[in-house]
Formats: sequence, structure tokens, C-alpha cells
Amino acid sequence: MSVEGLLREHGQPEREVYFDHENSGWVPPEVVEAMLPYFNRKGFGHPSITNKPGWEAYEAVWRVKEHLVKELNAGGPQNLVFTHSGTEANNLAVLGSAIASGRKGGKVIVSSVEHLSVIFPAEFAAKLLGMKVIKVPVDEEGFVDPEVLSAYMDKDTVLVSVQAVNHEIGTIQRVKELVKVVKENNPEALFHTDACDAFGRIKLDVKELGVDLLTLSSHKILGPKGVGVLYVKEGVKLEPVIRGQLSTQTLWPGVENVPAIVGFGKAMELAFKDFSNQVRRVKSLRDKLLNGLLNEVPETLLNGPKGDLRAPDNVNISFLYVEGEAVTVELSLKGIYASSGSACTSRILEPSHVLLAIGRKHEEAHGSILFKITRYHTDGDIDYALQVVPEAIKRLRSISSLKPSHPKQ
Amino acid sequence: MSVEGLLREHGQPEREVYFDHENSGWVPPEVVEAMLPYFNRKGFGHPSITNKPGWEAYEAVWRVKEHLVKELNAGGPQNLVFTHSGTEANNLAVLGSAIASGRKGGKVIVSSVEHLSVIFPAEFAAKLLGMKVIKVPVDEEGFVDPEVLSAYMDKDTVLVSVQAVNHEIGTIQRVKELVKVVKENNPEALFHTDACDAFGRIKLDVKELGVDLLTLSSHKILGPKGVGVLYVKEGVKLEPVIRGQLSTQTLWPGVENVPAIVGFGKAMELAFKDFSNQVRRVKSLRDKLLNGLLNEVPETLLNGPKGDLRAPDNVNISFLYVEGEAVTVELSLKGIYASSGSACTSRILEPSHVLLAIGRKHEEAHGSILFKITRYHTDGDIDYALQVVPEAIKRLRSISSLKPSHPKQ
Amino acid sequence: MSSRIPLPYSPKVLKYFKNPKNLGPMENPTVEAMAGSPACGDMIRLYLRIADVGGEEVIKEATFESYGCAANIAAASVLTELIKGKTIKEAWKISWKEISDELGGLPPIKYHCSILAVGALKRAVRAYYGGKELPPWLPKELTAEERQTMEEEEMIERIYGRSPKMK
Amino acid sequence: MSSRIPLPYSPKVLKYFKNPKNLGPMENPTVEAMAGSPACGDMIRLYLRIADVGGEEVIKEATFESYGCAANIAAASVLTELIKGKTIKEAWKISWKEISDELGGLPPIKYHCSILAVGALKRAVRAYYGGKELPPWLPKELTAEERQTMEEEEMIERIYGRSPKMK
Ligand SMILES: Cc1ncc(COP(=O)(O)O)c(C=O)c1O
Ligand SMILES: Cc1ncc(COP(=O)(O)O)c(C=O)c1O
Ligand code: FES
Ligand code: FES
Repeated sequence: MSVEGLLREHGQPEREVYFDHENSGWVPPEVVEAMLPYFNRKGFGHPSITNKPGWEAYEAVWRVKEHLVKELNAGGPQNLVFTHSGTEANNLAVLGSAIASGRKGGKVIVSSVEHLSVIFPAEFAAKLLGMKVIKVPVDEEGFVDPEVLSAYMDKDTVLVSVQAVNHEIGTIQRVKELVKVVKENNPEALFHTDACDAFGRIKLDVKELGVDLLTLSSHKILGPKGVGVLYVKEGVKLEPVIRGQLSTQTLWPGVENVPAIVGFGKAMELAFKDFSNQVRRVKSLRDKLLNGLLNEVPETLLNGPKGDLRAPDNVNISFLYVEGEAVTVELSLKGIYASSGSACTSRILEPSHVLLAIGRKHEEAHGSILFKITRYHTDGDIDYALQVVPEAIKRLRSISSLKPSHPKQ
Repeated sequence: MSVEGLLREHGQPEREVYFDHENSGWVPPEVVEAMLPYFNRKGFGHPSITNKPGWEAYEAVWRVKEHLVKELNAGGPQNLVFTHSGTEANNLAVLGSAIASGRKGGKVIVSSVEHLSVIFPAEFAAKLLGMKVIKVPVDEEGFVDPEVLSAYMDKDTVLVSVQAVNHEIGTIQRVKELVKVVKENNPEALFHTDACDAFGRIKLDVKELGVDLLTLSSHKILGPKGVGVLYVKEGVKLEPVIRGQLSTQTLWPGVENVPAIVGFGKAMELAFKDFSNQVRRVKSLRDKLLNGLLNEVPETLLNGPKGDLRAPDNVNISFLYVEGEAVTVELSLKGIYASSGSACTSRILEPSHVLLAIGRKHEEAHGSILFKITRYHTDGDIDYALQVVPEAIKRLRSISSLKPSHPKQ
Repeated sequence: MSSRIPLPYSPKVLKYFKNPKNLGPMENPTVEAMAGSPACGDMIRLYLRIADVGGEEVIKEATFESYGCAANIAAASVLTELIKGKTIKEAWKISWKEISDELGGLPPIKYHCSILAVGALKRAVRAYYGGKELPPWLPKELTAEERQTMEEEEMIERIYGRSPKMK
Repeated sequence: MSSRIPLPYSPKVLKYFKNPKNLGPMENPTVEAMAGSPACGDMIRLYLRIADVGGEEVIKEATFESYGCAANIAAASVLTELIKGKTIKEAWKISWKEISDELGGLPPIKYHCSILAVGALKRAVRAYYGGKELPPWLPKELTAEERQTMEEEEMIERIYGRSPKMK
């Protein structure tokens, strides 16, 4: 069904502020600019073919890998694999290591707040290979306790996957400690961290963290969609999960999406320019929005930790007595674009598994709204949100059959 | 290793003609133009999120699917899955149907000239699921004989995959007849056709062909890289091969690459504008290049059929006594960009499996060169190729230790 | 977040969402009823003012409150508009499909938002006849909408071990 | 096509490929030898003119022909340049690694293109001493390069059931 009419009915809001970079987002003009030549002026060849446009493509891919190596301390370009999404990189990490282990009764341990592109491949590995999947519980702020993780470890553990930063509630996991615990228990077990929402927000050094595998996604740092990255530590054995003709890489078949990779490289450059100042600014906008909403709107709950243990760009608040999808629609009409972990937004009509994992009740998850801050947001944007969001909640609470003031409740 | 120095040593040829659209290629400006707004002006949201940029993204994806439905007679948009490459769509078709079959001892039949993104997933299915893989032989022009295929069919056959057009030698398979034979033998067996190199070259009507699954790839019709398509007939059961968070689709997880999908839509529009005239023109350029080379250069072999059974854009010739990689390098220096099926270009140092399957000897495959013609090529381009290629072959033959004239041979 | 559903709403959903009719609680309603869609924790509350008009029981006023998604709010708005001025008997015949059609066709996963609204209406009507003799057009057995509403409510009891009320 | 190898050649490969030195067959060479890399069907042929200069056997001229890739052609060019003017004994010591280094470092999968060139040289030297008494620096056992050259030739015999000659 076309939604042209819906868009017409929606209309063009006077002011627009995009807070949905968690799910997808716009790309800065410099990034598009960097991609353009690679569509039809140079490097449009196949990076494994011995002709000029092919070598140009090879050079472009190589440069972005070298840049990534520096940002991650990744050893060398040969330790990096481009896929087409973070989802694919996570599948390669989880399924790829499960298959490579050659173990039938092995165990895969994931945290219960992982992205579905980690949890589902783990379950798929269970189905295909007869593995066991353990979902480690987290505390009410989303943290995995190293001791709890330790208790699940055994000699059958093939892989442990705990993300660096939670995508919904911004929890910054103590990955280094978790790696230590895992390796102490079983030096053979691999440690994967999904760093899609950590890259560009906190410092990541794969050597220092001690991880074997690490996932990134281009569109999470305002790069174009179409690029994921898996870091694979030297010596770690993975099997490709899809098969076909190889180009410059051996773990993900097919030709590299060169323009997108170049765009990712540019996005990375922008993300790490004046990094600590950028992060400081984003964090202050985060706190302005977060505190503003908690103060202005009664009956709210902050999801995830506060302060420095929270990702600098993450604001996630449950507005009680309203339903989140309705909130996103109401906000959209005013040009504020965000998302929700409400059951009404989900295919299985269940609330976000992350919110349930931190102990949120069904009705607390129902009105959860996620805002992601970028370095492009201004004080004025936050002011506008602080004006629009409380009004939206007010209107929907006035419609709601469930409210503290309700005579029959 | 950076190849910057190599590119400098290579230099900028005065005239350039790109014939390597088989492997990767440039994208027409109109296609890039169509993509641009979706990077940061509209539709940059997530097509499953209920806000304006999300609905715009949904609308964009939907429109391209509707367009595709018309071109393929595909029934409805719900029968189409976007992946990020033809490789991925082939994996979904082959592995996805093997897993969905739930059969341990099942059989997958592929032709011996399929793309590796069909053959390797079939072998992966064998490894993971204990299936049997049969590679059906072809004749010396690359055709699968319906009777030969019939002989391999049995009740255990889960899937048959035979491409519509061969990517290297341009053979146009009689898919409709092959489907008939398969279904007569076993109505339960699925038929997949990889139509990456057929789309935009020959008419494709999934209903008329009778196929259950059909693969396309955007960059094969001069669209951007980053989009593959799988048509899945209503009622056909597939299992996703990678797992994660779904967006508008259920068979390939992750957010849709909207700008790339829009670009693919535009490429499709251009490809089908004045279709029969375009194809006629391309075919005449093909024959000019093909006949020109066969006439001008002694000791050559045409790979694949001639005339109407050959894809309109395919020229593949073996130049005896020279090695293909060296030829592509020599041609590149003069601005002619092509590829080779030589062993020296392959990771396993074996020649193209397609050339071996049609009975080419090792040394006949060694000097094979593939040119793909597009509607953007001109008579002048072909003339230039007809000047450069014979010179290149001449020089390399003068270096060669293997030549008809060699005193010691 | 769990996997998203694409929601190709028709323009009408948005129209009614923006300006829902018959909103809010009613002072001294003749009858009121609640239906919760436990599958997603949504709740709808319906208030009816019923009056005898020339021997017929007519719905003079209908209002609602919704703790549900945009489609649910729009469905409740459409339902209350539809039943106003109708006899109870006529109102009873309205199906969730009519509401969905009036909304330009809801996506399948949102059918239940419309079912929920109709479920609340049917409950209100049964409540109205509570203790009285049932009219001949009112079946003793539950209708499909009522059954689904109940099933969803039971489902959440099973899943969450409690009714979809605030703690 | 089988899966491609990315070929990040150094500029020097291209330089020698464009202008190979010492090309072509030689009239009446002192000795000649062929080595075939059966793994990819490549062949290289080496011609040497050897003369006695003050009691030392010196390579006065060296030429080659190659039926191989760009790297193979460049390697042969470098090898022939390197050995010209050297005594046989000095030439014997040249390793495939030296050639590869001179070419700016070949990609690993292209090592064998350099090995092939050195293999042909060693064969030529052995042929030169064929029947004569071996000098003390010339080992009876085959060197690594010679063994690999032979192994590759045997491999293709096994795979294709024939030697890498034209039909
Ligand atoms: C933590 C995390 N992992 C993985 C992904 C998947 O990345 P992509 O959207 O590139 O498939 C996301 C994006 O939603 C994410 O937030
Ligand atoms: C016949 C055929 N199938 C599949 C593919 C793979 O498509 P893609 O390059 O989009 O992965 C190709 C491209 O080389 C092809 O020619
Ligand atoms: S009320 Fe939950 S989906 Fe509509
Ligand atoms: S000679 Fe075949 S790869 Fe170099």
C-alpha cells in the first residue's frame, strides 16, 4: 500500500528535528560529496580486477581500512571485513564463529539486551548446529555483571557476545572486564562486542579491550547505509555465512560497495574530528533534553543509567499512561522524529526486549520514546523538543483511558 | 598495500572505454541524481518507523517494488525481497529453500555454469544440512539439455537452479522448458533462476517462465551497488539465512538501503525505456566487436553461442598463446577495461569454471577476455577497441614462450 | 527493540488521530465498558448515553478514551461517530471490518486495534442488558470480536501473570 | 569465474611489464630452459649465452619469453637484468625473494611467478653442466625453487592429465 496520501495528510511541519538516528538517518553533505566521484568518475571498477578502475576501487577500499585500523588499533587492514550492514557483521561474528568451531554441543552466551542481529543468529546457530544459547540477565540499568557472566562460562562456551553500548538505553558495558572474566574461565572462548552504537561515542581500542571480534555500522555514525564492518583478530577462525565469488575479502562474498565505503570513511573522519569536544557537546545536549523532559513532564521514567555510564547521545524516557507509537505519530506531526519501544510498534506485539530485560513492566515500556542526539543538533533543536514533547504527552494523556487522575482507576 | 604508485605508473589513458560492467561499473548521472535526495533531503528515515522520514522511506521502497512487479509480472510487491547484492539474493534462494525444506537427505541441482554465488551456497547446504549437490553438465555452448536435467531429477530434489543468462559466455538458457521438465518430474521441487545477467537484456516474465525464485542485481543494469532482489512466488517457503531485526521485509533483516533502492529503480526505468531498440543497438555493437576481433586477430576462439541465443551484451573471446591477466593490464594501459577468466586471475589459480564446463582446455581459457557492451557504448568505442585489442595481443604474443611460430614448439 | 512492523496507514487514520471525535469520559453515562488488548497492553474505555426514543433504545452520545496506538485512537473515533444516533440493535451489527474499511484498510497486524473498539462496544451493550431480559437479536454466545478481546486479555494474564492494569 | 585475487601490484611490476628487458628468443644460445607453472598453465623460457671470462663462466646475455601474467613477465625481465654480467655461480644464488623484492614485493599468490623464473634459471644452469662435472657450489639435490617448479608441473599433470603444452 502506497502511503502518498498519508504523507499529504501529514503535511510539512514548519520546523523539523530528526532524533531517529538509531534506526536510520540523514547523511552530512560532505559524506555524499565524497561518495559522488565513485559512482561514475573513478574507482567504479571491481577491486580485484587488474585494470585502472579496478585498482582505483582497491585503493579506495584500502584507504578506508587503513583509517579504520588507526581508529580501532586493529593491527592491519587484513583484520577488517566489510559487509553491507551491522546486522550482517553480527551474523558473521556469531554464526561464523559457531560454524567454524565445528562443535555440535557448544554454547553461545549473549547478554539479554543485545541487538536482535546478535540474539537471533545465536538462536539460528542453536537450530542449525545444535548449540545452546544462554541469555545473561542484566541489572536495572542494563549492565552485565562480570560475576554473573562468569557463572555461565564453561569449557563448552564457543562465543560470548556483549555489546559495547546498548542501542536503546545507552548502557556502556565494562567490556574490558567482561573479556577478562571470559578469558580467565576459558581462553578458547571468543569474545565479540557489537560496537555499532559505541563507535564515535566512546573510545574503542580492540587491543586494549581484548576482544576477538567487533562490529560497526556506517549509518550509526552518519555514514551511508550499506556498510558494516567486522574486526576479526589475527588468528581467529570464522566461516563465511553466505557464499559466493570473493573480491578482496574472504569472509563476505561479492563486490565491495565502494561509494558507500568511501562515504563511511568520510563519516568516520567527521566523527573523529575534534572528538572529545564533539562528545562533550553532544553529552550536554543529551542532558538538557533528558533533564528537561524529566522535569517538565510528570510521571516519567528514565530508561538506562545516568551520567558517564550512559552513551553521550542517548535519551530514552518512558512517559506513563500513553502509548509510544501514538507519541511518535503525534511528534512527527510537529516535526520531531523519534521512535518507541512500545508493543504497538512491534511485529509480535511485545515491547522492546531491552526494556523488559531491565525489568520495565509492560505498561512502562508502552510509552517509551528514544531520542538520539548528534553533533548537528543545536540548543534550539532541544528547546523545540522541550516545547513539543510535553504538549504531545499532554494531549495523548488527555485521550488516554489510563491516567493517574482517572476516576475509575 | 596501497596502489597509489601503481596508478601513477599506469597514467591516464587518452581515451577510455569501460567494458567491465560484468564485474562492477559506473552509474549513469540520472541514477545518481535520483538517489541524492534520499541521502539527506527526504526518505532518510527507517521504513518501519511511524514518522514522516520513515513513511517517506517506505513510500520510496514500495514504489520501486511496484515498478519491479510490472517489469517481471511478479504478482505483487510482497513477492519481492531486497538484499544488498545478487550474491545475497542467490544465497537466500539456495540456502533459504534448502533450510526451509527441512530435509536432511535432499538434493540440490545446479548447472555447472552457474555463478559461484549459486554453486557455493549449494555446497554449503550440503555441508550444513547433509544435502547432495549435483552439477549438471552443459554442452559446448553452455546450454543445459532438458533431457539431461530430467535424468537427474528425483523425488528428493528440493531445488533446481539454472541461470537465465550466463554471466561469462552469454548463453541464454531455455528456462521455460527446463522448468517444465523439473515440474513434470517432481512438482514439489522449486526452480530458481539467477537472472542477474538476463534482466534488461531479455524479456523476463516470472509467470510465463514458471519459476519459483528469481534473482536480480542492481549493478548489472547500471544501478548502484548495494541492491539485490529475490522474487519469491506466492506460497513458496524460504527461511532467512541471516537473522536480525526486520524492517518492511521478513526474509532479509536490517534497514533497507533506500537511496540505493531508489537508484536501482531509476536504472530500471532507463534500462526499459525503448527496450527493443536499445537491445537491438547493443546487439549490433556486440557483433561488430565480436566479428571484428575474430576477423582481425588470428588464432582465437569464441566462447559461448552466436546470434540470438547469446546475450546481446556479451563478447567473450580466447586469444591463444597469451595469458588473460597480462592482456587486461595491457589493455588498461590503453584505456580499454575488460576482464579475463584466466587461471592467473583466480585465487585458486584455476581457470574459470564456466570455460572448463564448456570443454575449454586450460590453455584456451588462459587467454579469455570478456567484454560487456552497454547502451552507452558508441561505434567509436568499438572502433577504438578494434584498434587497441589486436595490438595488445600482438605485443603479448611477441613476448610469449608459446606460439604457433615458435621454433621449438 | 523487537522487529518493527511497517505501518502503511491510510490518510484517514492520521486524520482521525489528529482530530478524534467524542473524546473523553462522560458524566453519568448510561453504561460504560472497558476492553484491554493484552497483546500490547492497550486499553480502550467506551461511554454510552442511551435513551428511549419512540420505544427504540438509541445511542444519544458515545465517547471514548484510549491507551493505544494511532490506529486504535482513530478506530475508537470512527466507532463512536458511527454509533451515535443508531439504535443499540443497529450498533450491535457493526463489525471491526467496517471500522477498518472506514479507516482505509488497516494493516493486518492492526486489525486488533479495531477489534478492541468493537469489543468494548459489545461489552457495553451486554452491560446495558445486564440483569434485564436479552432482546432476541442479542446472541447469548460471545461474538468473534468479544472472543478475541477476551483471548487477548487472557493472553497477557498468561504472559505477564497479571491483568493489563497499572501496578 | 573463480574467485578473484586482488592484485595490489607495486608500480615496478607495471614498469617492467610495460618495458620488459631482454625479450625474445636468442639465436644459438649456450643453453636454454623452460619452466612451466602448471598451477596456472604459465610457461617461461630462458636463454643464456655463457662465455669464459678469465677462467670464470660469465652470463654475457640472457633473454626470456613468457606465457604468464604481468608479474611473471616483470619477474623474468628483472631476473635477466640481474644475471647479465654475473658469473654462473653468482647467478645461482639469486632467490625468488630477491626478484619479488626488486618488484616492490609481490602479493603472496604471485610468489610462484617469480619462483618460476628462478626455476628456469636453475634448470638452465644444470643443463649447462649436463654431462660435465658439477662445480662444488652446485648442490646435487634440487633447490626449493626447483622443487616447487617441479611440483607445480606435476600438479597440472595430475589435474589435467597432461603437460602444460598446447594440444
Ligand atoms: C547495537 C546495534 N547492533 C547492530 C545494529 C544493526 O546495524 P545495521 O542497521 O547496520 O544492520 C544496530 C542498528 O540498529 C544496532 O543498534
Ligand atoms: C549471474 C550472476 N549472478 C550473481 C551475481 C552476483 O551479483 P552481485 O555482484 O550483485 O553480488 C553476478 C555478478 O557477478 C552474476 O553475474
Ligand atoms: S493498540 Fe496496540 S497496536 Fe493498536
Ligand atoms: S604466471 Fe600465472 S599467476 Fe603469474
